[in-house]
Amino acid sequence: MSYNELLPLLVIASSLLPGFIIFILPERQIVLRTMFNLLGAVTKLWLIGLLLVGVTAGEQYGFRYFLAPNMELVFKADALALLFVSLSASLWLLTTLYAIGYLEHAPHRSRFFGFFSLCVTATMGIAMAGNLLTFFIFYELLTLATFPLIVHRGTPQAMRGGTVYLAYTLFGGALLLIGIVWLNQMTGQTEFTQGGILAATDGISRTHLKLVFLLLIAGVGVKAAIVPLHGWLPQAMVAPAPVSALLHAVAVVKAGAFGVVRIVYEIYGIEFAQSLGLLLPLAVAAAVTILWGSLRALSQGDLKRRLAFSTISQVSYIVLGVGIFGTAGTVGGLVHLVHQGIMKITLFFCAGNYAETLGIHRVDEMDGAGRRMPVTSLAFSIGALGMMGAPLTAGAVSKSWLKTGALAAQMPWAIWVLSASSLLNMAYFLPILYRLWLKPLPAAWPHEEIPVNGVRETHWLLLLPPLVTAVATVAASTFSDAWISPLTFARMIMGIEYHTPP
Amino acid sequence: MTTALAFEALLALLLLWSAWQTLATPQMDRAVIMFIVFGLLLTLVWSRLQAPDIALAEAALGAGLTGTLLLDALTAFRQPNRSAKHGRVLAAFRRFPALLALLLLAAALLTSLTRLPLPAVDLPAAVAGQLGSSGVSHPVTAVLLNFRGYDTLLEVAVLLLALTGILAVGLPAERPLLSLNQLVPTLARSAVPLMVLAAFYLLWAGAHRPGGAFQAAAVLAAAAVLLNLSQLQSRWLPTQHWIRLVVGAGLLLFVGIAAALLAGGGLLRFPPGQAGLLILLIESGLTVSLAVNLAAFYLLRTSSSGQWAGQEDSHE
Amino acid sequence: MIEHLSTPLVWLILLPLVWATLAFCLGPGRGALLGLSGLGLQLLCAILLAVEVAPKQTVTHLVGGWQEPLGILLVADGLSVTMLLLTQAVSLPVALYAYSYLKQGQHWFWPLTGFLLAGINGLYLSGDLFNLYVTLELIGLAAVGLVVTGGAAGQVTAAMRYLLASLVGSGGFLLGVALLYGCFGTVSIRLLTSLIGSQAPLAVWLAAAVMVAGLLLKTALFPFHFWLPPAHGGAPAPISALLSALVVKASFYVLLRLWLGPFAGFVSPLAWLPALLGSLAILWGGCQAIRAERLKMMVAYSTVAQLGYLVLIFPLFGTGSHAMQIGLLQATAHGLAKAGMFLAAGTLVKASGSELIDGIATMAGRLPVTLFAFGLSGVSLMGLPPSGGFLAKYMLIDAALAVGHIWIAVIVVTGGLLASIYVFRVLRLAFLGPGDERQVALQPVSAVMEWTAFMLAVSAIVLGLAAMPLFRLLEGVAG
Amino acid sequence: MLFVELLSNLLLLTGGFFYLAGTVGLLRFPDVYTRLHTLSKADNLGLGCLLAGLALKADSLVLALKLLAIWPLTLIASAVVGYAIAHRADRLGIPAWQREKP
Amino acid sequence: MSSGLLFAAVGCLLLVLGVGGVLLLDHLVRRILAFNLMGSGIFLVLVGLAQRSGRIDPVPQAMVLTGIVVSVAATALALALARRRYADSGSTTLQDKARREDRHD
Repeated sequence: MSYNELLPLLVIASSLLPGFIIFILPERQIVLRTMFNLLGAVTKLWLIGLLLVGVTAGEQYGFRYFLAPNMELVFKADALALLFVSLSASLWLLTTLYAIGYLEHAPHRSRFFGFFSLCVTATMGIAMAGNLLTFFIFYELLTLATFPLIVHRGTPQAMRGGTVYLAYTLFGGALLLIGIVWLNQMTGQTEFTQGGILAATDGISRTHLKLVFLLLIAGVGVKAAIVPLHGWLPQAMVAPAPVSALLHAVAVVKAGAFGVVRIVYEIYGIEFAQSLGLLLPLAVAAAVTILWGSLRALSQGDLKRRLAFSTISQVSYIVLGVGIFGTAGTVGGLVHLVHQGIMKITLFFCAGNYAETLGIHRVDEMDGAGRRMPVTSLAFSIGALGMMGAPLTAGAVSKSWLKTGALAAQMPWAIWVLSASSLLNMAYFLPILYRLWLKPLPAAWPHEEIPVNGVRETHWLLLLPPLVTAVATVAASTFSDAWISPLTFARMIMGIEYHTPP
Repeated sequence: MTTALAFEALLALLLLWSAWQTLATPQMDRAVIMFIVFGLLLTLVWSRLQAPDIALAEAALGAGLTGTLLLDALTAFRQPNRSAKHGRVLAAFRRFPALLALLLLAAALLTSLTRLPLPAVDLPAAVAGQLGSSGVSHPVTAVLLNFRGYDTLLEVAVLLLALTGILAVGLPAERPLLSLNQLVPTLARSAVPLMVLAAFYLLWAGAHRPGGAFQAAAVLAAAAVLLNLSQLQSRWLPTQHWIRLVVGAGLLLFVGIAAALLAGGGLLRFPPGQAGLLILLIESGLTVSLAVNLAAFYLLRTSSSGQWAGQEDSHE
Repeated sequence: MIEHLSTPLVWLILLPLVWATLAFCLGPGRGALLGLSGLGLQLLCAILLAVEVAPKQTVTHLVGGWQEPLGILLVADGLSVTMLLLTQAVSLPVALYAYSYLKQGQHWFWPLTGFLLAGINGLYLSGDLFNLYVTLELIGLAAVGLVVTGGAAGQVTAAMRYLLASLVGSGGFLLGVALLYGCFGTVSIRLLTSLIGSQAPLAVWLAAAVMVAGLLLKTALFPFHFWLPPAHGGAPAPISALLSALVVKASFYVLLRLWLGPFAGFVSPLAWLPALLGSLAILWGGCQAIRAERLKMMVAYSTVAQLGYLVLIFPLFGTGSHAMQIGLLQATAHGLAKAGMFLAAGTLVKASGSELIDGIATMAGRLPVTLFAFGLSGVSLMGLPPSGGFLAKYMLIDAALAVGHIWIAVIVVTGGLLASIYVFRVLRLAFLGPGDERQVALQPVSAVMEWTAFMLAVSAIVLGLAAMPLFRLLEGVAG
Repeated sequence: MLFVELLSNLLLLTGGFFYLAGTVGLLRFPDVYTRLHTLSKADNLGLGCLLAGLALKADSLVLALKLLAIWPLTLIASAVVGYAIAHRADRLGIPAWQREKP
Repeated sequence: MSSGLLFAAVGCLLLVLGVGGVLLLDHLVRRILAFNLMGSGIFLVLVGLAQRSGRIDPVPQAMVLTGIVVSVAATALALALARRRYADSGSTTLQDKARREDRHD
């Protein structure tokens, strides 16, 4: 096995092995467990660094293995995969740190971190999947690995959330499976290829192709929470904050959105999809989701629930970017894949901090929290501003690219949708910011878990991750032209894969 | 010729009548008696079909031993003989769809008999052709112990397995003692030696005429049952432990010879010279162990002292 | 001479016979060490046989040195070797489990299991219809004996019902043998296959009908499944595992052999019939498993459903797909997963002292290895990746769509979703929080019981990643 | 030889007659005791005649002796069985049939 | 019609009668009897068909010998189960209580 074959496998193994070890470790072995966790996360980042260097230099990384005749497991670490992989791996490190602090005294931590590692493994597999079969395998693995995390607390609400999640995702998985097999029937292969695999084939019924597209998008759309397949996401917010971070930023919804990208670009091919007339309905579905999520977020009193609906809306920016025909729109979508992750994880980290430190769960309990927890609140504000698309934040970059793309594709309504969404975002985030900073301190906090403690407002492990991601939110905009920025990378993907650098 | 056919037709009708009575007669004990009658009639049928080996086995095993087991089981059911729901015995047959399916099956089977193709393979000729190298001169024994000896090996295992199953089920140890008179022991005293003699005759005869290990074992088992009924058994009946050893030894002997013959090129591949001797050896072993096995179907329970025979020698 | 003596094929039959008989002589509850070492040797024999068969496609052995039609031919090809490997690979860990589970009892597990395995191995190697009948009876009686091993009244009733069904099933089979012998004068499968053409006389049709019906009854395919749930759900856990993982597969194997061998010429237009029954089995079994209150009953109904998948391949024969491989993969995956699940369920029942799903599952969190075993088995049963069950179901959908049998694909997917409902019904309870304060003391269970179940479940998963050898082994088998 | 042939046939016919009589008795006699009577008397005599008749027709002396050996065995068995059944019937309190009954 | 074919036909009828009895009757001993009838029917078909031309065929005869022994073994086991069932529940059938019990799930 050559080095170039081994590297993608090592990326997967770097979270799989720690996961197995953590399962076996007894509950009380905290130090050892933390060590394995961090070792895995750091190793993974290092391996991804090697991959990044290689891919930029034009190296090919891939691995193939026959599961059965005509069933091939294919990994390939192309630029698109690396975009997702690096996002997930970096956020995994931060989330692990956060979770160590967050769950310091909670039970069942072995189980939690074990499944957490499995989730990340599944995400790596999804990102590096070289064909639909491999994608599906890890997609279902992700479902299995997230379920124990969602029901982790074991409360009736958690159970309900978990059940709803399973019902949606398993059903979506079934649709995806049928779509994949059907497509495989018609084309003989489902390998992700630049420009798609369908344009070259002829003699295939266009109606069948459209049906398959519907099945595939419905399958991945469940995880991407496209309306009306979004019902599980608000239910799942009962999970602990690190899990929410995982669901909303690191793995699950991202896997769905990433699937949309792969299917549209590398299975159907953007031009072929356009010629089939599939892109417009996709864009419309995304637009409806964007508006619906924002509108529903307005009326949510629970902070995490509001954030959940915000996610529904924001993830569909990515889908919208895919649905907009043209490279600029795609760049907007891809870069939002990263930006939304960074911003949303900031918000969930902060929401977790409020809940953990002061017992705040609802928006109307947040009065004056900015003065009690200034660092957290600052990070929260940056994240929220980013969501609104305020200048100097990552959100602004994605939105401007999306709008450019929409203009180029002559879809002015998309611009209106984006603007309306920004307004709605303001409408549900600005009141929170107002409460945080301008309302007076309440007499007592709902449930103050960590009393005021010198300089630190809460455990440092809870504080560091949101701070880092908040800084990243700003940096992603400020240094958007730097060689290492997500935007540069997204443009590079366009360059490598489509030979048309925007 | 017509006399023979008329006799056979009468036999067929009687056979069907006794079978129907077995299922339809209201009293259970009567049903079992009818079944024994059926078995005896069947013995005649086998003779008509020139299958004396089967006739012997049917009389000894099918009608004799099975009948004994059935009657014995009936005595265990301390229930009014006539089932309260007797009306349902026949009513059951009126369950229309099932009845229809059965009638269709019968019709199809009978129709199919009228248009059978001629067999493409002439197996009797093949048996006759190889009989000389089988080690025995009676074709049925040759098939049973040599050509298809592997079936017989597994069949012996089935018998041993059934015994194991019965032990696993466990049976109530106590049984109402039949108030038998002194004549039965007298009968047993005179009959049992004769039966043993007959058994050995059957075993020895099996090589060249009807008879063989199974028939011999059945006769021996019947002798054991008779001994038990005459209540002479307490002095000679071995413990379950010994029963198991003897029964197991027979199968082990068979398997052992079969495996040893592997050295000569195949499972149960008798060397032409010693085939007759080896078959006689196997049959002798089987006669004893099968007899104990068959008798144990009936006897084991009474030899136990615990609540369930199956758990009997747990305290050994 | 040594070369003849070491024929693994023959020893696969003789070994269990010998140790079963010895265990029988030793008495109740004894013979475990004999059995375990015998099973180890059997596994070795099965592997040796696989190595021998792989390049040659078939290995035969003339019993008694007589050619067909006079003698009985033992045949090992890819199909039988796969089933033999599965049988030995499942029975060894199950026996280890049983050794721990049944330790104190006065039972006849060892001899009964030995005879069962002799019957199963004999069946997979047999090339002769009447010999198959004898092995079927051996299997049936041994299985019935095993069902009553627990000794409870419910098990006796279940065993009685099982016995009657089994006897009627083998009766149907024997009737078919009688008709075929009457028509062709031989019971050799190989000769019959060449003699029966596509124009079968009525008697041959009838023979096929009664044999298939009898075998379906023994395989417990819907609507002949009535005897299975009480028997499999009521028996002690290791025995349920043997019955569900291995015994029902044996009669299915015979069905497959006949369908593709002697009857191939004329039954293929009727292939939709078993497939239809299989579909109903998947739906009905799934629904009943969801409704079950007792854990092992749920697992037993899951077997009813999973058996349905096996017959779904029948319409796919001769369509150029890997129908045979799919069926065997499903049989293997189900065998491993179901054995693992029954063993895990048995551990949970023993540990919690309750048979009800609600009573058990809250305990499950305290036995993580067993819970994982249950979950991983469930993954394969649901057909989720990466598992043997997934591979089989994916290929089944693929093959079905290739010939336009969309309904098969729909049934397979629906069956997977039903399975996920009943599997997660158990799994989710394991996560119930401390709100449910039923701190009942856990009965101690041995590590062997936990880890054997785990190993079986893991192998069901690993099968999904390492199935290529299986496909290669089956390449030469007609299908 | 003719005489032996004649005797044999006569014996067979006589045996057949006694069997027939026994069967009629079994069907027509009123209770268990009297029926036993026909079975153990008429049928045994019939059997004896039949066996003797067949023995005369036998090819070899051994076969003839074997045939004749059947008779004493049957006699013993039917005596014991007849007695056992009657004994059991008596124990069960089944009354013997009386001619005086209307 | 040869005697072989005649008794094969009788065997068919016995078989159907037996199967009906096993499936439709209640009393366990009766069902065991019916199973034996079924077996005898099959044996008659086996030998009768093979010998329908009047020639003796030792192979099916040997098979029937094997079959009879297997039947006896099965009957003995079945009777043991029936007796155990009676001892446990006082019932000589599988129905009534048993059926309700199984419907539970």
